[in-house]
Amino acid sequence: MSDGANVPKSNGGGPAGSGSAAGAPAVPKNRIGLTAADYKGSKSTLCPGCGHDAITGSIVQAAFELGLEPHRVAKMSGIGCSSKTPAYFIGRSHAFNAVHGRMPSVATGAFLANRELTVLGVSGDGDTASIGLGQFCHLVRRNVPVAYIIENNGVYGLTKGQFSATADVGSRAKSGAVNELMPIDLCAIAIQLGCGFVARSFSGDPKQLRPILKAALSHRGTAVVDVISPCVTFNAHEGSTRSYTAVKEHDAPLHDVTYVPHFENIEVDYAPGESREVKLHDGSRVVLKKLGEDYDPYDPGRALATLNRGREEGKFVTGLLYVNANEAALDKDLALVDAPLASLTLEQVRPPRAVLDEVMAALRSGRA
Amino acid sequence: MSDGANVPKSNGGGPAGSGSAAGAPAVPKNRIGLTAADYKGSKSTLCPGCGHDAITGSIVQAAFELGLEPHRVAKMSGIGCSSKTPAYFIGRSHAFNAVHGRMPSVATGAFLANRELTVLGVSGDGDTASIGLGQFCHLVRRNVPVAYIIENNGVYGLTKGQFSATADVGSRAKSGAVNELMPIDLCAIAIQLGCGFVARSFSGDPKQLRPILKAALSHRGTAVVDVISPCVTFNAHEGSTRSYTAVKEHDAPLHDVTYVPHFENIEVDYAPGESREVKLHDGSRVVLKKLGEDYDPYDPGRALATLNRGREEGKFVTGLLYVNANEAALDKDLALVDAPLASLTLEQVRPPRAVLDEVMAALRSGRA
Amino acid sequence: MPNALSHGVNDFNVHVATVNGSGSQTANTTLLRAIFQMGVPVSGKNLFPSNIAGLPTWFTIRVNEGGHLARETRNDVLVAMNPETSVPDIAAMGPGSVIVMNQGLPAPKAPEGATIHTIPFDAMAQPLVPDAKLRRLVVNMIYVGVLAQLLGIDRAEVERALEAQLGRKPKALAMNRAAVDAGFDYAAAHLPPAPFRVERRDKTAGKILIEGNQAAALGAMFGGVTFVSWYPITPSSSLAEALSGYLERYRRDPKTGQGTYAIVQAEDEISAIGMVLGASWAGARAMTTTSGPGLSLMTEFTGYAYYAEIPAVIWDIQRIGPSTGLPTRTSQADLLSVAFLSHGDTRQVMLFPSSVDDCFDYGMRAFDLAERLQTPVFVLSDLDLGMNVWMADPFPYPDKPWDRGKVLSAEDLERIGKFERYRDVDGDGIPYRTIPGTKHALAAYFTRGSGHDETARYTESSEAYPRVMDRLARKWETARTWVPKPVVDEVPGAELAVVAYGSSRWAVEEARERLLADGVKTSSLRVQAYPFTAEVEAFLARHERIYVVEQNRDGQMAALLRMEYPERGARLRSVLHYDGLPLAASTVVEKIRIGEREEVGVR
Amino acid sequence: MPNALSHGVNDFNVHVATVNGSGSQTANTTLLRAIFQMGVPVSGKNLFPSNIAGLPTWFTIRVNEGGHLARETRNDVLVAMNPETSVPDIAAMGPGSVIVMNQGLPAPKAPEGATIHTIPFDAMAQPLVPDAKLRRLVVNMIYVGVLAQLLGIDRAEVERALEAQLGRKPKALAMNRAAVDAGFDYAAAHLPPAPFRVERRDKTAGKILIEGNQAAALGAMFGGVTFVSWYPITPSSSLAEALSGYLERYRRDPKTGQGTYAIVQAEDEISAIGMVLGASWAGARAMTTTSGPGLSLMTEFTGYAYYAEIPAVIWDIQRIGPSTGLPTRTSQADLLSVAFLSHGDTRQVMLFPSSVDDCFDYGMRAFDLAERLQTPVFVLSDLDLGMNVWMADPFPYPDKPWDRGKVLSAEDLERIGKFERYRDVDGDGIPYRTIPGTKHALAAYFTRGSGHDETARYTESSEAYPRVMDRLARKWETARTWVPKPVVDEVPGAELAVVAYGSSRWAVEEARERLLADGVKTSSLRVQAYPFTAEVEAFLARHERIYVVEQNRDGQMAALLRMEYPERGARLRSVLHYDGLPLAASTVVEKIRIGEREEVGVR
Ligand SMILES: Cc1ncc(C[n+]2csc(CCOP(=O)(O)OP(=O)(O)O)c2C)c(N)n1
Ligand SMILES: Cc1ncc(C[n+]2csc(CCOP(=O)(O)OP(=O)(O)O)c2C)c(N)n1
Ligand code: SF4
Ligand code: SF4
Ligand SMILES: [Mg+2]
Ligand SMILES: [Mg+2]
Repeated sequence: MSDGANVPKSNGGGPAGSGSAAGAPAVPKNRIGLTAADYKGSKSTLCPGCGHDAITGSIVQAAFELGLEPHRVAKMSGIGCSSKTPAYFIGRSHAFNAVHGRMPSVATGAFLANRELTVLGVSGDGDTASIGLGQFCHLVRRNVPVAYIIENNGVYGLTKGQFSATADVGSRAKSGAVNELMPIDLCAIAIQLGCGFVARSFSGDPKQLRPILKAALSHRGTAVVDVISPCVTFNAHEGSTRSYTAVKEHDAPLHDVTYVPHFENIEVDYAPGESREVKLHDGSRVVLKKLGEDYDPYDPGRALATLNRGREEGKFVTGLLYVNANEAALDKDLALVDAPLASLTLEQVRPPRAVLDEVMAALRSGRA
Repeated sequence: MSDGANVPKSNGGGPAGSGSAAGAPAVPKNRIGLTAADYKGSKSTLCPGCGHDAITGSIVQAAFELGLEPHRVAKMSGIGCSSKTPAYFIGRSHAFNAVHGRMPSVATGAFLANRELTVLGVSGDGDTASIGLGQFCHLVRRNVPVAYIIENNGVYGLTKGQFSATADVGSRAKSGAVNELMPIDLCAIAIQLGCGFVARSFSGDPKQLRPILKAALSHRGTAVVDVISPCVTFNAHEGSTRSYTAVKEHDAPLHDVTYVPHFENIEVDYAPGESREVKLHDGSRVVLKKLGEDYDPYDPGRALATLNRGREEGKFVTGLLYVNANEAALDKDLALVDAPLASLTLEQVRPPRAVLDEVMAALRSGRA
Repeated sequence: MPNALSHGVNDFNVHVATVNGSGSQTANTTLLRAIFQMGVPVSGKNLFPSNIAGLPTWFTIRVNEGGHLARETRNDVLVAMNPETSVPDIAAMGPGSVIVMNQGLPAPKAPEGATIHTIPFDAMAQPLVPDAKLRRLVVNMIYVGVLAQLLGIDRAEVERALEAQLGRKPKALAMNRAAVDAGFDYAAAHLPPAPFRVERRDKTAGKILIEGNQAAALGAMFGGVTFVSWYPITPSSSLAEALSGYLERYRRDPKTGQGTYAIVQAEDEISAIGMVLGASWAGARAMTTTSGPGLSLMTEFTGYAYYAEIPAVIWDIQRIGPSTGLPTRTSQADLLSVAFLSHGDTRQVMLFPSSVDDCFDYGMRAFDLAERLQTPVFVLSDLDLGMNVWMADPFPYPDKPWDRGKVLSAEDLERIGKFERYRDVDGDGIPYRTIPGTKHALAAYFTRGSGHDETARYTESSEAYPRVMDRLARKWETARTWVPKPVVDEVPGAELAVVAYGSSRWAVEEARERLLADGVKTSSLRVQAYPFTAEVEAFLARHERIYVVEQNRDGQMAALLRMEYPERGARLRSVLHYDGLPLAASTVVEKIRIGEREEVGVR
Repeated sequence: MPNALSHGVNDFNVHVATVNGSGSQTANTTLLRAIFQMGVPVSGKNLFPSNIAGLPTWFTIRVNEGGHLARETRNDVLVAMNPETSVPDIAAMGPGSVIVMNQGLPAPKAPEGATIHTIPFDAMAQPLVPDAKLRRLVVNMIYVGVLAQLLGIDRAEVERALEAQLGRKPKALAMNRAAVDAGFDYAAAHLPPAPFRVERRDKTAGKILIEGNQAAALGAMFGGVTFVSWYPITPSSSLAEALSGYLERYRRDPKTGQGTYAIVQAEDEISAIGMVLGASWAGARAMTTTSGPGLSLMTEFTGYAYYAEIPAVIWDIQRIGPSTGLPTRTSQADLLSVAFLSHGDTRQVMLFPSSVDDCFDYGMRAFDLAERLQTPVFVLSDLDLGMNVWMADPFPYPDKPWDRGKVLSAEDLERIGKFERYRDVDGDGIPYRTIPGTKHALAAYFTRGSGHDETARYTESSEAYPRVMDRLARKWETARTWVPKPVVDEVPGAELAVVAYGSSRWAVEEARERLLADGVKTSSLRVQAYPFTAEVEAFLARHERIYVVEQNRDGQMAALLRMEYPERGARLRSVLHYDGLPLAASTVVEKIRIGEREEVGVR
């Protein structure tokens, strides 16, 4: 389904379509017959108004619209307010709330154990850019298929508002301290490391965020989605550069983003030259409609330059920054069997007696 | 002294100049009266022909020519063949051979304890790009004044030749395994993180390496020097992209580099347009003589593009890649007293009785 | 088990149940301080969730003229403000208790013999504060007035306590004052006085109220700390943040803006301890503060520091582990982990502060110890001690200079003419060190975790290595004589002995009083450090039946004692408490009684 | 102390001193294998430096018909090829010894009663190999010929051993064969036979020679490992690399090129264990292998795994610690660190393989245990066991299927209709788990280190937490009954008992024989796992004087035993060895004798 509309539409043709008979309005179902409610989790315990809750909402909607099978989704996270959120969406999926900053390694292991899983990682800026920077970079380098969402508020929410490594220069903490250090731009780092899908969005812009999430979930490789997500409690005072209003004001979208899933045949009609189309691994497409300058998401140099210029100008450049679907993912590099490793039977993984005999003979004779 | 010549010259005017009286040739001394031998360390235990030993030689020479005071130098390293080398140079300096990958944090602490120290960090590609990537990035982000030398051979030498995270794609290990993953370009990462001095060189090119080392030691901020340094034992076979010959062949210097120290008044004569000059914090200069295309070392976008293009073309782009001497170093950010913290007396650091009384009164009344 | 000592006047417990992030902190502090100002000893236990806003939170104020400051589990007065917990909160109250409940909250049948006052807090707040958001915060101040009136807390003292907190924000002050007044007036008009009363005494004159982490921060400042690196983690962040505040205020020259310290928020705990080691090695007085997960991350580096002999002070504000654990629940479960932190034959020095006074004192002394011993010193505090407010005498100004241990200056080197970094010159296992920057040809040496001989040269010699290890063992014996000795209370005729440490001290002291009142005499030992000093062994040798009280599941102190004193191991019995809430005397009494009953059975 | 059993025929020690990186490995293996092929038990100890090339290295070949494979400290034959160490190496030889020395090496006065043969190795090599670089490597092969002739080693067996190694490189084979021949011929012409001789026996028929790490790798493969993540570190890298080799060969379909396993070289040990936990959680059989520093880095994650109950197998090939330590020196000093790895009340399961057979067996069994217990299982091997070559019977093909523990499938869930991740359904403390991807509405649960209740829901409840902790304690008691039991040798009339574990086994067995020969009877216990099983306590209870032999400074096993069995703590005495070289029987005998002498003094 396309993302033009805010209201989710069903796959069409199913028993409960958006155009169902008048009377009791049927709850919309997706292509596997689930409702949006089926993608919810338990009640959030975050602060009312927290940007992270808005992202949760977009994740729920994206998963619903994509028709993800909950049992095939693995929700991975680190530690922080952001990393708590997997409890609040897709309650029917397994989740792994790891130790602080080390979710990437856990996600890597989980994916390799079962390459049929859709791995959805949620982290914070502290979790990823501070303690977790090394693991994050190595996840990207290995191109592990994970939709890696950073809920980026520039502070450590859960420990009460200290600066993280993505805090903007000159930003003032609630305690009064001023940040002197340059922020780490995780999108730029990911691009430099060869990441094949890099996007930035804003928790307050579900129209942009949702298609980006869907595209990230369709990309077979590491997909980094850095979502600016205001912390209303510790980074929304005067001097904050990440309050809802500050971000809203400085949000500079590169394009309008529309996601077209592989299972729908939808034409997005834009005049030629007005838009670009990006093809993803599973056959789905992203249509980017020009806003101002034409932006080529296949050009890493352009992406880096755009990000760096944005930072200098105090802007949050959002949109699909860079895409490259040509790199093999880690499971291909390792030449894994098709079936999930987790599903192999003893017969498949214990070599026969002849092998042991062969090895013993070699150890007896000293012949390699 | 300039780097045009290979033979070190004294500061001039001293008792033992290069032009000393005929007869017994006097050993050249530097501006503080030490000879090059005074900058040596104990005998190397690395493999004969190891690139790291060549870098050690260049460090000895650079330190000698700069006239560094050995007691003011702190040699920091991680773990690896490369990280062993501080034992082989400037034997009269304190050294700290830390745990694997965590030298940056130790160097940060040492510098803050004594901001008068010249901190010279030596690491390997495994030590920095694999286990140490997070700490490396955060050192750069904090702009800790450290001349950070990476002795980059694409493998773990000390543990016998496994790939490191800087191994080139398609490179073949001695064991036969082929590396599928993209190398991490530490220079590019440093530039993206705002590092104010980033250079790449080759252990086999002391004429280029030496002035770069001197410049790095004169830069007040993190100076990253990535030195391609062949491992003759584990990365010099067929299929290696980092053997001496392979590197020599693919070395693509951006410019000829000459270092002019602040304590010498030397004119470097190049026709206008032929060279660029870079001023460093202590008044010394680096003169970059054009080779082919003009290269602007003040342009980070250009630097990134150049590196990324080089990688695609299988070249090692060497030279002073990027420089920016305007960022405040960490001690300025923290507004430290001028005297080294390590030198403060009890009177300077224990507040007087009145302060305790004031605090106690507040705790009694509950008044903040 | 009902609390025998709770008799109403200056001896009761107030339990306040609110919603996290609703600003009840100011209200509770106002109450606590007002009581304190009336001369009556008081303590507060904050039982808060790991959450920024929205989850249930509790605060218990213990009023105790006898000066008992441990947690008391029996609540006499309840303030129920949280609809999510009001049913169980109220149901848990016993006969004779008084319950102040916000109107409209779900409530169970009133517990037998309890008095319930249902109060229209929201309606009362309405006219005071038009803004709904602000009103939520001010509602809490109304219960302060209600309680104060009910419990006989002086209105002037409440005013004073409020003013002390909000004096610099006149608008907020006025609003809150109005709320307090509304509460007072309402209670005066509608409610009978409670059977629990605060009466003026003079037992708090001159005293202070302070949290352990704050005390530790003060100690560090007066101990001359020059370098701090840390990574945020509950419940240790408040130590670093208090220290940062004090240093900013008292160690930065207002004219030049320059400070005599560096404080760095690291990117993680590996980096924090790495910076501390680098700074300490280069001559700074360096420390970090953390809690369980951070401690685990410091494992490799602190093992390195043991072997390379680098001083470091590490505060571990213990919380429930393992892993992310329950960050707002207290614990004493890191002893075994710290004692052997890092692979190989590593032994780490630990201090166990039991009071805010200790926190202040060890805040300084840990540096002296670390620098004299040239090794990491771990100070094991906990959430209860570190983040709750405790009453204490004002801290004494340090009467001794610092002791930076065996550091050789250029002049020393010139005089001695020789320097070997790892030679045991004095026979105490502790070598001499030099600081980078020392201008002398002999000063430099090479620091490494790998094998070294006495001259700090690399070696793999099978003779040099055991020599190093034996010297480190000798140093450990020296440490044994330098660390704080235990506090012993030997009671003639006592059949039982009780061993405790850290924040368990208070419950144990109170429990011993209760046991004594029942005719059970006990001697006691409060361990203040590891390695154990000779006094510990002597105490164990003197007693046949020894209860070791601790807040963990595995009896970690008992385990260490058994390892160290195999001859006495069989005398030790464990009293364990590990539900994450601070230890109460009743738990100690009860478990010792059970133990004694079993003892009788055995005999 | 001279070795009483050393009598010349099939019982002596050859010590070879060369330069690291000079290719002596092939030479020494040829010698060792030739002896082995003659039916005489033999072992090799590689005493190598932490260096790639240039530093001194030694290799000791022990020929022992009696089958004693531990290190023997007294050397009977020396091959001195390294000018840097020849003086001390030669000086250390005793009367009756035979020394083969390269001509031109510095040498001390010949030790009394020793025979020195000075041999012009370099000159002999010259005509064989024109290339100087290659020649350096071939020189070593000449001493093989010389020694073989001196010691009566069959020329054909030397040939065969050489061919087995170099058969696939005909040019190298020819060159080396010529060198061996030159050595043989030279010795035959110039040297008298040595008093140390190898005579054919049939004690090695059918046996294999293998390193512990290789055996562990084989075990893991036959145990059905599907996921490995590791980070290079000596002495554990060879386990991962052997495993990688075997998997590549036997678990990858040659047609499709696809493998039934994933092996990832991580960026550090934190990542390695993180991947292992993720993979195991998602259903793989997952393991890692490391040594001290890496172990320290895994602290936080393994504590998490204990609490979140995730299986994991961690091989710790112990080397000298702490920190970077001496990576090529052996040690048994990680016990205390592992037992309490991670903050909080954490207890980790340990296995102690003592032979290459155990390495193979535990290579499989550790998975079963970890998955059945849903907890990390640490296998504590060491450098001596892992990287030295040992003789053994061929490993038996596993006769049992794997046991993956309590995993519920979609069908199970359908049948049961209920799933609570952390409920103790069976009373053994071990709950049921599900694997992500299980297609059932009940399957999903939330894994976290933070507080959870039986349903895996987040809670900070002070009732739920102790319930979880008590269940984990119950699981620990279950583990006690599932881990390998100790091996007990109860000798009637023995006054002494000896406790040992891991690679110390061999020196202890030999020491007990020697003591017995002296009329001292001993019983023995070989601990194979922690937690200790009931048999351990029973053994301690039966014996009054117990020597605990271990390769560390702090008596770590004794410490664990004292903690666990306070009633027996006082019976334990420590025999400690910690110079980094493998333990020898003579050390054990000597230290027990000293202990006994002191005992007599005491009595
Ligand atoms: C090893 C470790 N160190 C510190 C902590 C404490 N801690 C919990 S969350 C957090 C920061 C989270 O920041 P971020 O990832 O930005 O998440 P946010 O709360 O802002 O969403 C920290 C430091 C921890 N749990 N573990
Ligand atoms: C925590 C830890 N893990 C692993 C090791 C083993 N180790 C020693 S050096 C090294 C790699 C060094 O590689 P690099 O930095 O590239 O140095 P090189 O030897 O190539 O110069 C490793 C993995 C260690 N010492 N500590
Ligand atoms: S503290 Fe900030 S990040 Fe955390 S829940 Fe509240 S608003 Fe969100
Ligand atoms: S192994 Fe490689 S890196 Fe190490 S010393 Fe030898 S040549 Fe140098
Ligand atoms: Mg954040
Ligand atoms: Mg390297």
